[in-house]
Amino acid sequence: MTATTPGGWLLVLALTLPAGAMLLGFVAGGRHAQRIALGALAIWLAIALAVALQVQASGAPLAYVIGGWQPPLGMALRADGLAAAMLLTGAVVLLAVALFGQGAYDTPRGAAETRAAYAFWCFLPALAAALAAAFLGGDLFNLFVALEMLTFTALALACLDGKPSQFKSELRYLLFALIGSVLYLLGAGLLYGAYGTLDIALLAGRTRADAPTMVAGALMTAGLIAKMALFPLHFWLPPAHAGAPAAASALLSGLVVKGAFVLLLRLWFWVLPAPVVLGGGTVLAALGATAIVIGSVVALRQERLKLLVAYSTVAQMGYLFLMFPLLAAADADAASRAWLGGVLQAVSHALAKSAMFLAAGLIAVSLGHDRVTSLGGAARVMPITVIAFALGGLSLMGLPPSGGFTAKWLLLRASVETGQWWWSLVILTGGLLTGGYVYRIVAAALAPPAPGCVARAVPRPQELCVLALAVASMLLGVLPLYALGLVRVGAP
Amino acid sequence: MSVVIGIFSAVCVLAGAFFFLAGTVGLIRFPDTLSRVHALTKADNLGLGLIVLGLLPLASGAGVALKLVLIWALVLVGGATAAQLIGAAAAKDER
Amino acid sequence: MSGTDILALAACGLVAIGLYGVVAQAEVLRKIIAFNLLGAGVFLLFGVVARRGAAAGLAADPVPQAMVITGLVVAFAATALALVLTLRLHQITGAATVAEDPPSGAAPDPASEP
Amino acid sequence: MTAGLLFDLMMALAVLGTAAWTLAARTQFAAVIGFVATGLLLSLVWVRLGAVDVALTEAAIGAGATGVIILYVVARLRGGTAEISAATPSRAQRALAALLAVAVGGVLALAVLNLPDPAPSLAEAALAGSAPLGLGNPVSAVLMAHRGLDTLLESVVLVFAVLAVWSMAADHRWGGAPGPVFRREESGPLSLLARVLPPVGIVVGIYIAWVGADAPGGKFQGGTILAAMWILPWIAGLARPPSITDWRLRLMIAAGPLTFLCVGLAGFAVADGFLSYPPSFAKPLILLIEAAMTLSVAAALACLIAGPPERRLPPESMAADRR
Repeated sequence: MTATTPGGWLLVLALTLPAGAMLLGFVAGGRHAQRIALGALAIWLAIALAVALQVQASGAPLAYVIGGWQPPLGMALRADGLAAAMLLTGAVVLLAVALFGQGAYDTPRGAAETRAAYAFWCFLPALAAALAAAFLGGDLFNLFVALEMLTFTALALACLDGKPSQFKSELRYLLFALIGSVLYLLGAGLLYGAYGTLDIALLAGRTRADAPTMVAGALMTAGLIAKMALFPLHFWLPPAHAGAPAAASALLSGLVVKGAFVLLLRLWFWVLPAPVVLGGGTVLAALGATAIVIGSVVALRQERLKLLVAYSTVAQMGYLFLMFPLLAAADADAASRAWLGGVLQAVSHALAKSAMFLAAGLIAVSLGHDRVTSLGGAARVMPITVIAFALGGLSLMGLPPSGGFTAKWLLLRASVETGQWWWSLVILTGGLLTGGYVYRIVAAALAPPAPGCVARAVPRPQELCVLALAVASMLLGVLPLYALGLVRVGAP
Repeated sequence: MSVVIGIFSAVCVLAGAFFFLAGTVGLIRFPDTLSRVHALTKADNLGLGLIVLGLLPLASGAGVALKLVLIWALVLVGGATAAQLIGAAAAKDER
Repeated sequence: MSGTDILALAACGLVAIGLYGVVAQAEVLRKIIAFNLLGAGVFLLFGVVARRGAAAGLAADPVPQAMVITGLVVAFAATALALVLTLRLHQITGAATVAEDPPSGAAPDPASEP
Repeated sequence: MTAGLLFDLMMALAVLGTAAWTLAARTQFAAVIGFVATGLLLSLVWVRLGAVDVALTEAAIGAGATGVIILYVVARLRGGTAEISAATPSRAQRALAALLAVAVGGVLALAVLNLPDPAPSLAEAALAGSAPLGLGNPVSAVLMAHRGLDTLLESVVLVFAVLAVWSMAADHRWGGAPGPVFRREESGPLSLLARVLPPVGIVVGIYIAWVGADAPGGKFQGGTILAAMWILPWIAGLARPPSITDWRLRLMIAAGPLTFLCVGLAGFAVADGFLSYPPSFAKPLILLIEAAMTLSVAAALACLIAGPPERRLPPESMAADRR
């Protein structure tokens, strides 16, 4: 029995406000769309903050029963610590990217509406609505619709430039994403056939380890990891993310892949029965470990800055899967640490990676190219951007005092405590390799400019947006521990 | 009375089904586009007409009967137009 | 074996056929058609689930039916999007597949972007 | 009983046969025909499954509208044989794909045949839940009330899709009307159909949307017919579609979800909260949403079928150019 909690209406607002803003912007167009999007995203951040505070204060998940129709017939929105933390992360990144995007997608007063600007300002609130639906949704079919909202938005943002070279990798991405959604839906159908409901809270603890449930779990997992680009289904991601315009890459790598991640957590730790989680978690973690090593090594060898950052996403997503076998362990303390570490990794990667993609975009604009070997002089023209890139890199490496450090430290500790020490080797190796490719970029950017290199200055407000994201990913590491307790509210 | 209606309906629907079958055989067996379209539209329009005719006495009211006739009319208009367009395209290809 | 079971097996067969087509065919357009066959199989499975849940005088459980109607519309929108992208790709580059380009074109040049 | 079983077996074999033929078809055109045939057979299967609402939607959207857009793209793709044969997977790869497909299908069959008996069902709850809303069709009640959030988000997804399709346009064509330019045909069968059919078709479309409250039908099925009636005069060159920057077209596309959203939020003030309807006003409010949604589904589907603008300039400036 789900009951609407005090403050549950905030969840409705978190979903309807960006959706309504998108629709209004769609109708009004041009300059209005831009103002509506900026206003809505600012309010959305306030709502996300209110949700997080409410969850933190009450120590229990928020819930809202839609239309008063109880599940299983009706549906509920729910916000536990995971949802609240991801919602807040999404709001911060989206607002920063929106402010950043004012540089490239501004529609001055009196100017005619242009294609790229209109699409950008409509799809920012659209992405906010899609993320809210994915994080707050309490029904597996409703989450399918949320996944498709994410797919459409991501695709349109990636094609924003209208560059012919981009269409092929985006089409490949779309095919992957659509097949992933369909496999997910297939599993959801089986679950409905077996249990007569798709409400996550009702399914929790009720599922049996029988054939329909196992097959449904396998199909849904396959679909979701295709969307998350887990090794060996990763090869669509780097060209699709690297080829998109910087603002879009930041959103794709930072946020869109996290939508599928939250669904995967819901599936594994709420819906599937414990024996399946115990066995399957190790397989997922092994794939994740492979992704960490291969993604980092390939990133190390990239010649183009944006492709390097995109391969780094493949590697960093791998860390998220290390929590699966640790959470299933018997040691409750260690499992709780793994949960916190995994979710923190998702949050800190979202902040750091979006900062790094935006920084890479600014560097490419300034130098007119993004070849790793000739970044010389970048640090002189735009020190703030290079610092932001380096700070993001520190978080990816897992050096203190960054959010990435806390996340990786918690995962490391949990892996030793549960006796699965081999994962800690992977974490350390990944950190070293990450250090390698981040150092490569920063060293190249600090080098003196090559003769004949003309670097343009970039707008200061854009640089500050990037820095804000990078600093946020650092601040995560110095947050007092009770603030991190948010993530533990309603944890499995 | 109801027996007569039942026999009438069954005969009409069976005859309609036969025309559909004939039209489909024509679609598969005839050599070129024009004669295929010819076989298909003629036979199917007549077949559907017979089926509708057979179902009319069984309709529960005037509204349902009207809908049945409307379905036949719409298929007739759509089929005729499509046949014309396909025929024109085929003739253009031959030239 | 009941009629619903037979249709359930048809749904599984349709999923298998669609999956094969999506993986093994080269042209994007055929992949999109196969994706739709795959989707049809998935929806049919929902239909079987709905039929099995027939109760209270209803021929089928209305909840999975409503899900299929929603799903069909979403699948149509996805197909339209994929087709537009296919057409634009073809108009600009002449390509009809999403196979990897030769190495020269593999690394898109992001230099020209804002 | 055995006759029904035999019929189901035949339908299953026919569906699988046309689907396999679709994959094996030599030309893309033939593949589309195979796909549409599969879809039409499937809508018969849906009737067998007792889901007439879905059968209508499958015929209108799954087979009909989807078939039309695929066909429309097939007609415009040319050549690329060398590239296709280079990209075609090798025999070993195809064998592997077949193995994967058979494995997934087999495992799926195992799962489906092991679903619990008696099956869990929400039929009773849905039936009980649709009576207070005054809706005789429980599928409509589930769509509009119990799972209203799905339908709301889905209508928003349609707007996303239209915008995404438009945003694939070339920059200099922004502001044009959706789709390519069709030559005006003064006479001929298409032109005649485009003049004769819409009045009847519009009535049929509205009827199907209207009847959805109590019988099979509804906004998606009716909206698809309306979209077809709108597109027909475009294709015949008899009517010009509006420019994509025209706010009236945009409002038409967004009206459904906006109305749904407003009624949903009004529930906070006049009923039990978001997406709940006041008991005495439930049916009129649902009909209001359905009406707006029918309009929006029709406009969105028409725009999705037409595709991004391919005319150089909007109609007004084209006329100005000529002068």
